[in-house]
Amino acid sequence: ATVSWAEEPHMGGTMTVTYKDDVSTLDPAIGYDWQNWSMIKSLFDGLMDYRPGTTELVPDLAEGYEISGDGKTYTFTLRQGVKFHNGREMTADDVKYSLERVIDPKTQSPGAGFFGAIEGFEALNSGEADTLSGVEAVDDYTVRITLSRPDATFLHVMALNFAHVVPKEAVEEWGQDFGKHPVGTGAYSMEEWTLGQRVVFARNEDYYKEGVPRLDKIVFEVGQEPIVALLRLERGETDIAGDGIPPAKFLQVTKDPKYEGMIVEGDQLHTGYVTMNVAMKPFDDVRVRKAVNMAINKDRIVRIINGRAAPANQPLPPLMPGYAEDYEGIPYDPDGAKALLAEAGYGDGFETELFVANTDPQPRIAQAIQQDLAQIGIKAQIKALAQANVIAAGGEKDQAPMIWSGGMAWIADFPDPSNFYGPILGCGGAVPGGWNWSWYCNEELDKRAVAADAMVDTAKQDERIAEWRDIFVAIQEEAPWAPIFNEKRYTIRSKRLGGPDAIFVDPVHIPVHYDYVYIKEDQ
Amino acid sequence: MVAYLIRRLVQAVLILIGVSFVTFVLLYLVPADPARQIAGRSATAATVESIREQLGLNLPFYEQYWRYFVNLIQGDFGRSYIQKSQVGELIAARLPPTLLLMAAAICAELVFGLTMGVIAAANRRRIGDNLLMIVSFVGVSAPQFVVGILLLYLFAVKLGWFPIGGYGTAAHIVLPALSLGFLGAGWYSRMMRSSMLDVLEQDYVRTARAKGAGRWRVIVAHAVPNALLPVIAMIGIDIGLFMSGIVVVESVFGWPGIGQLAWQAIQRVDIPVIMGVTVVSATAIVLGNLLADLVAPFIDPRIKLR
Amino acid sequence: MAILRQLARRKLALFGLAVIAVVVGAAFAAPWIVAYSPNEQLFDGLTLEGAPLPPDGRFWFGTDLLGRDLFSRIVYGARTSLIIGIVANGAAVLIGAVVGVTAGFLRGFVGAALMRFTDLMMAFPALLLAIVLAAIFSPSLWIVALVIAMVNWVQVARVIYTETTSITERDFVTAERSLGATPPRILMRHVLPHLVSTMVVWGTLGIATTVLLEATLSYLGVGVQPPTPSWGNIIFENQTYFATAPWLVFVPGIAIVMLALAFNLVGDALRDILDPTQKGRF
Amino acid sequence: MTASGDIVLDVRGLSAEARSEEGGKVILDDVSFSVRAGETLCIAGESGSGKSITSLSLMRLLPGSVRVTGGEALLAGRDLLALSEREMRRVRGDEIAMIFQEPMTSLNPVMTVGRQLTEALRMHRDMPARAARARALEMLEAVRLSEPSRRLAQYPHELSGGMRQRVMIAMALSCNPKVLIADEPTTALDVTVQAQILSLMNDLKSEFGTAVVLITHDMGVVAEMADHVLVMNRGRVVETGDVFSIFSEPRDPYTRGLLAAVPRLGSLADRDGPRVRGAPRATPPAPAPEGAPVVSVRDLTVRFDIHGGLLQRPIRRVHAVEGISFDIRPGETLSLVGESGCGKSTTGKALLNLVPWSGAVEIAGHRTAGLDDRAMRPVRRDIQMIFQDPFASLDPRMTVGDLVAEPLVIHDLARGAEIDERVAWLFERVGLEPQHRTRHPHEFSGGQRQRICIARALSVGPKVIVADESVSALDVSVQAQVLELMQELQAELGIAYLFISHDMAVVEEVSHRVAVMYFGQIVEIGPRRAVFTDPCHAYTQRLLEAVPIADPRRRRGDLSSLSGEVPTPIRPLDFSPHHVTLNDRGGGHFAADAMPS
Ligand SMILES: Nc1ncnc2c1ncn2[C@@H]1O[C@H](COP(=O)(O)OP(=O)(O)OP(=O)(O)O)[C@@H](O)[C@H]1O
Ligand SMILES: Nc1ncnc2c1ncn2[C@@H]1O[C@H](COP(=O)(O)OP(=O)(O)OP(=O)(O)O)[C@@H](O)[C@H]1O
Ligand SMILES: [Mg+2]
Ligand SMILES: [Mg+2]
Repeated sequence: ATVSWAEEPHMGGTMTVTYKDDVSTLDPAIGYDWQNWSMIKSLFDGLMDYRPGTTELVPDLAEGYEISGDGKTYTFTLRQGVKFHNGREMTADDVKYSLERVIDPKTQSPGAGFFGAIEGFEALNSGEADTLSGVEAVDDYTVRITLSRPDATFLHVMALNFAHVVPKEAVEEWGQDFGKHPVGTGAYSMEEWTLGQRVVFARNEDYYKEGVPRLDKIVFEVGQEPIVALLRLERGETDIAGDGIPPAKFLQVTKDPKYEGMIVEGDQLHTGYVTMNVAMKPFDDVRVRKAVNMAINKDRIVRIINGRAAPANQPLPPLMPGYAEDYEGIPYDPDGAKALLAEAGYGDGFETELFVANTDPQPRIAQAIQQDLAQIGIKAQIKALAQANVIAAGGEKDQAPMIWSGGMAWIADFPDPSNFYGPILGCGGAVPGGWNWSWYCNEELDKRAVAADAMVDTAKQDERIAEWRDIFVAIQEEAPWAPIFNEKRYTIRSKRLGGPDAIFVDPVHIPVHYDYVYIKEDQ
Repeated sequence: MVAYLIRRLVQAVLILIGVSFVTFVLLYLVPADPARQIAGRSATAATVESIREQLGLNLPFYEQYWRYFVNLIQGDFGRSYIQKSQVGELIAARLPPTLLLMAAAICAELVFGLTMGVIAAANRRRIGDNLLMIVSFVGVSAPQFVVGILLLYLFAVKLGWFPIGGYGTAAHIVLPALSLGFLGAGWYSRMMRSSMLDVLEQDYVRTARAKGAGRWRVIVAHAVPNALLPVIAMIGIDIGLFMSGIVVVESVFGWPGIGQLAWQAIQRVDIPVIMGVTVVSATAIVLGNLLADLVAPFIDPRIKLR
Repeated sequence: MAILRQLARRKLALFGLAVIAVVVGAAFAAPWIVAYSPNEQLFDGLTLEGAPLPPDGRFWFGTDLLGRDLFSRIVYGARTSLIIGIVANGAAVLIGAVVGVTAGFLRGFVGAALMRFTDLMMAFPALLLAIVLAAIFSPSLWIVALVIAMVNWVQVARVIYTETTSITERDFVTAERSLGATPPRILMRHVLPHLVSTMVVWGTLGIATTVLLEATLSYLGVGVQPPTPSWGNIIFENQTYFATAPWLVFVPGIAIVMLALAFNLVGDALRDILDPTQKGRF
Repeated sequence: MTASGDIVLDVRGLSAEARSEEGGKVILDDVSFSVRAGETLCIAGESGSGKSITSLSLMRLLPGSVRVTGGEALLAGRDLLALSEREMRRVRGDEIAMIFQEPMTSLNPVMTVGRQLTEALRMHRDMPARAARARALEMLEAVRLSEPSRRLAQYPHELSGGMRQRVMIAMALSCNPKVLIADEPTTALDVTVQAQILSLMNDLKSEFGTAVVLITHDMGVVAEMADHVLVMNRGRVVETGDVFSIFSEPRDPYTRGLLAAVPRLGSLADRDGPRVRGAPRATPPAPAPEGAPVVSVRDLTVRFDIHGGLLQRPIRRVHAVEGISFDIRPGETLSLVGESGCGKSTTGKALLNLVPWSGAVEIAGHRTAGLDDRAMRPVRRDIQMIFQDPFASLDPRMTVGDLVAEPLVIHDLARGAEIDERVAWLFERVGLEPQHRTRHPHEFSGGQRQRICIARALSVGPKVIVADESVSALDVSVQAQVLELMQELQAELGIAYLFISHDMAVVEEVSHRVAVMYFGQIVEIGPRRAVFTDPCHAYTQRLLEAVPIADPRRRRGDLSSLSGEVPTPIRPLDFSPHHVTLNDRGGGHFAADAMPS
């Protein structure tokens, strides 16, 4: 998709964004929640990025790149004259340093694993080496990255925050506190951070992109309840409610003419699903898993969350390449489910547990699922725990028979189907502490997945996507998950903000693409 | 006096060490692995292991505690697993709003509670007394989140007199402080009333009346100072109640204090932050009690600190 | 019996007793009182857009966000509150009494050690402790009761300890010693009987505290597990809707206040009756 | 001596009623009296007779449950009972003032003496602070308080009981009231202090010309102080008249009984041994001064450590009892007298091993040093104790039958029906109805409770009973009965008593021998007659001199010589006390020459 700029953006002004939770860290190697993700994107840049409002990859700090025929060598040519906020020019050494830093175990980056394809990853990550042999600063403006295996998603990986470029001297100056004193090349630089109250970004005057950013300042106010935030937005005190429209207010707000034109709806790379642990009885039986899929009334669950989602029938969300448009999935059919259960030898049902994060509305959704399961005789006891405890239980082979993913859900790191497989459905994630909570491991599919990701040739992209589609359909036929819905995004913003709708529901910048938002002149 | 103070401080430190130890044990038992949490979903086993090593999580329990303890006495609470900042900094940033809220709540509960108690005692068994005591009973029976939501609904949503939540101006603090102080006001009014009734039966009150002092003079000049004593002792203990209350009230009103910090940390099993908040709260409680004991001799000259 | 008669003479206590009777009655007779199962998510319990229904002739207290009948949930929630109130508080009083009596009667090293431990527990912010405990043992009805007991015994222990020491210093205990009574005999015959009224009073007042703590834990989402209704978790599930569907918050809120109020009123009256020296104290 | 002026207070037909669950109960019935300026009217009567209610009615400070139902009280022509509360407030403390019984609790603990003293002045006289302070100082001098200006800044708890009562008097007189009501002003004080306060009141009365209404149950005080006497019983005035006629020719039988029950110091000066009362059931045995002692005490020392400082180590020490020695023979009553805090009770407790002590104690042949409760059990069959406050020493939750049976069960002396029989017998023996066994202690009067305690002590058949202030809390008539019972039991069972008391008159009546304690040591010990008629030690003399005698013809006149406070027994750790040596004065009478320090 392309984004059309209907009017010439106005420059200047201050935008206020509100959040409930504190901003945790703005270190690109560490920040990994949806709130700091897009903030980091405005402070730092990577070699690759996406065209605003789309999932289309474009070079960013790189002017261009070349991929060798075997798909194992990437040579990036860097843009010249890009300056860090501290005034120093960014060079190839910084790129190398940044990648090494992410992989270095001392950094404790949650993103290190994404770079597993780079040659020398193991050595550095295990602490045996101090440098990353696969990355080479050929000259000041050329970086050559060698992979140990071809990886079609590698350019996406280079667009991740974890691959953003940081200046070594600033990192060393601040040490562990770099995340509180971020220095990058991004459109904005950090101006002020009052813990627990506010973070202020200021325009990077030296930014290399023409006409970006548009605003002089962004003020992030934290500790604001979503309901309060909405009210303040309505009064014109703030511009964006970072946490979105609170569910309790959703119906009211969407109907209220006061909010006319302030709400932008969009899709996101999200699927909410129930995992079934195939390593635990009775979910080792595919018929039981299918029965669960058939038993859940997804429409009703969508109704419970006021229609802020669309029912899902497969792991991939519709926005994701590889989504099987014409796939019907497993339809809602309680009677069929009962029959299947009986066939599997559970005619009288069974007892199990459904783990769920204990923040609203997750326990509610779990209860809806619970009631549906009860209809076919499955008595699922709900375990509503702090999300960290649920994650821990999911990472053990024999702890959690079922988990509702809400609140911890998989929003893709990058818009490629591969990202929906490896950690959460592949054999690699089915290890203690892993994120494959259904412990589903199909060696054959794993092989096909590896093969698909080896198709680096741009010409073969459609073929690759088709292969992925087939893989996910095959998985759904084995039903380790019961996909429930794909959540939609609703951004609410003040009327004085300008810009195409797409940047307000940008698939990678949540809630909005800060760099491209502007304030209308007449305001 | 100095010896007393030193002894009490030593006791306080011992209690705090105990608290930190117990909390450490409890958190050690929490079934969530911090290393895996930090490592994230793409992490390899090696990364997790290395993080575990860096955090000392693979050490035997007592060594982990010893490490924590040694850092603690140097004022180092460690680093948040989630926020990555120094726990000390996080708490320091959150403490002023909480202290402000607590101060406002203490004022509210003392002003309301003590006045109600004195008035009730002065009108013993009459209608005013009964009414006030029913109010105070409701006060001690209403959970803070119910009071909070009710106040929010009435005064912020319906009447719009106060902001719905948040932090900043004086208007913001009114409703949270009332919610936090409502319970205390109930307690204090009951305590003050019974303490007043006790005192009003004392011989010296009769002496004062025999001298010709009027009703209110007797109450204000003679009875209240004496009746305050047991109540003062309560204020120290109150800090403990407040520490529980702020978790709820701050979450109802979105008050950016350590209650919210604690709650977020518990949600994400951010162990250093939970430890830090617990130790800080316990310190506040212990110091509150100590302060109450230290103030007592100024109100009651009979009390000697030994 | 004499106590009941005395209670009946106090208007407020009588009111409290009546509320308790209603709640206990409702808890026992729940299946016969309510028209819907408390956990049944009724298809027509939500509007087509998924909004809950306000109170009307069919749903007396309206429906909740899952389309369940709030009246049924409130009635069944009474069970939760009562069970936790009685079990948790009973356990707390028992633990507290054992610790307090042991420390107060034995004194010496054991007594000092027990009391120092109690001091330590006093220094804990109770709610934080409860939440952490609830996180360790994943919560269920009984675990919540246990957690509350583990937090609440401390106060009882303090009170019983003070009381025990003051009783052992009273003349009649000295008199018994001078008669040659052994310590166990003094404990059983002369100390414990005097503590009974304190325990009864705490047994009652403590229920109020316990009901509130359970509600608070459930309100924070670390209490009784859904779908078992508890007045606290009803509020937890629905609280963000307090402006759009106020009944979902205020009906359970009032229920909690009323029950705690009732136990407080009765407990307070009991204290007046059983322990005239503590009149009107809290 | 009778400086009769005009009538200042004239009370006529005062009646009061107490509200109770059964309706009104008359507690004052037609009480009339009048007082003249410079004159003392004593209201006497036993506990509960309505003395306090009378005075509180006049002050209009009655408790809420009591109200005046009739009568008038004219003060300078105005009826106090008819004044509005506002007017009354102006009268109180100004024209009519009052002193209460409990000096320890009648002053506000958190206000300085100075503020409390000046309060009335500033309220009634509207005096500026400085003038009020000057006047307060003047008053403190008038009540002969040492270092008056320092006292103004002190808090009540820093003063002794006697000093506090002086402050109370100063406070009451500061506005020059026409009438001063003193309700039992000296009952809580030691005899020597009482004597000082009484003589002070007498001086001030003549100095200020105040009319004094002195309420007391102590006929000795009446005889000492009164110009006129009003005897009350059950809310009614039974007799009134001038002090001499009341004492010499009481008309009302109640007054006569009251006076007969009052022990009069010196009435046994011509005899050995205790007074023989009533009609003993058995023949009184000759007191057996010979024979092996049942109790033998040598160098008994009791010290309590006061802890403090950083490590809660002992920092100071209370020298409660310092090296005392005495014997008690079977059937003998040894009295231990002395003022508050001199170590009497502690001595008694040490005998029963209820406090840690050092020295040597032998009870009926058992050495008790270092025995724990278990090892003491057989000894406790031989020695028993009766406490001052019978109510406090009875477990309020048990029936009195069970209480009396306790020792039988503990020592396994009886089982089953036997217990019941023994209890019934014991009840009868101490003069209680056996069928009252199922009642609880609160259903008995003070005298009856003391009988229960005696029955309980008797049940193990002890050889010695320690009676600690056992009759001090009782009315004289009841006191007489209990003493009689004790003597009877002694005669019958040969029990020896260690009789602890501060009341010299009672001690004179009951003792074979007397030991006088001062400051933790015995300063004089000997046969009763010798000690009372020939007191050798200065302290004994002073003690005897201070006792008011229930005979207005034997007034002592000026008692101001009896000044001085009892020193504190709290000493530094390294303090080693000086033990007095007792010199033989012949006939088993020993006395020290010096004062213990
Ligand atoms: N507050 C009260 N309510 C009801 N009855 C009372 C109250 N105070 C005293 N009485 C009753 O009034 C009567 C007289 O009591 P009062 O205190 O005047 O006796 P007293 O002569 O001063 O005795 P004592 O020597 O013990 O002080 C007693 O029978 C007592 O029970
Ligand atoms: N347990 C104790 N600890 C410390 N000091 C004590 C203790 N018991 C008694 N004393 C002190 O010992 C001294 C003697 O007390 P004791 O009770 O024997 O006096 P007493 O002669 O019986 O006086 P009273 O007539 O007031 O009863 C007093 O100064 C008292 O304060
Ligand atoms: Mg009296
Ligand atoms: Mg004594």
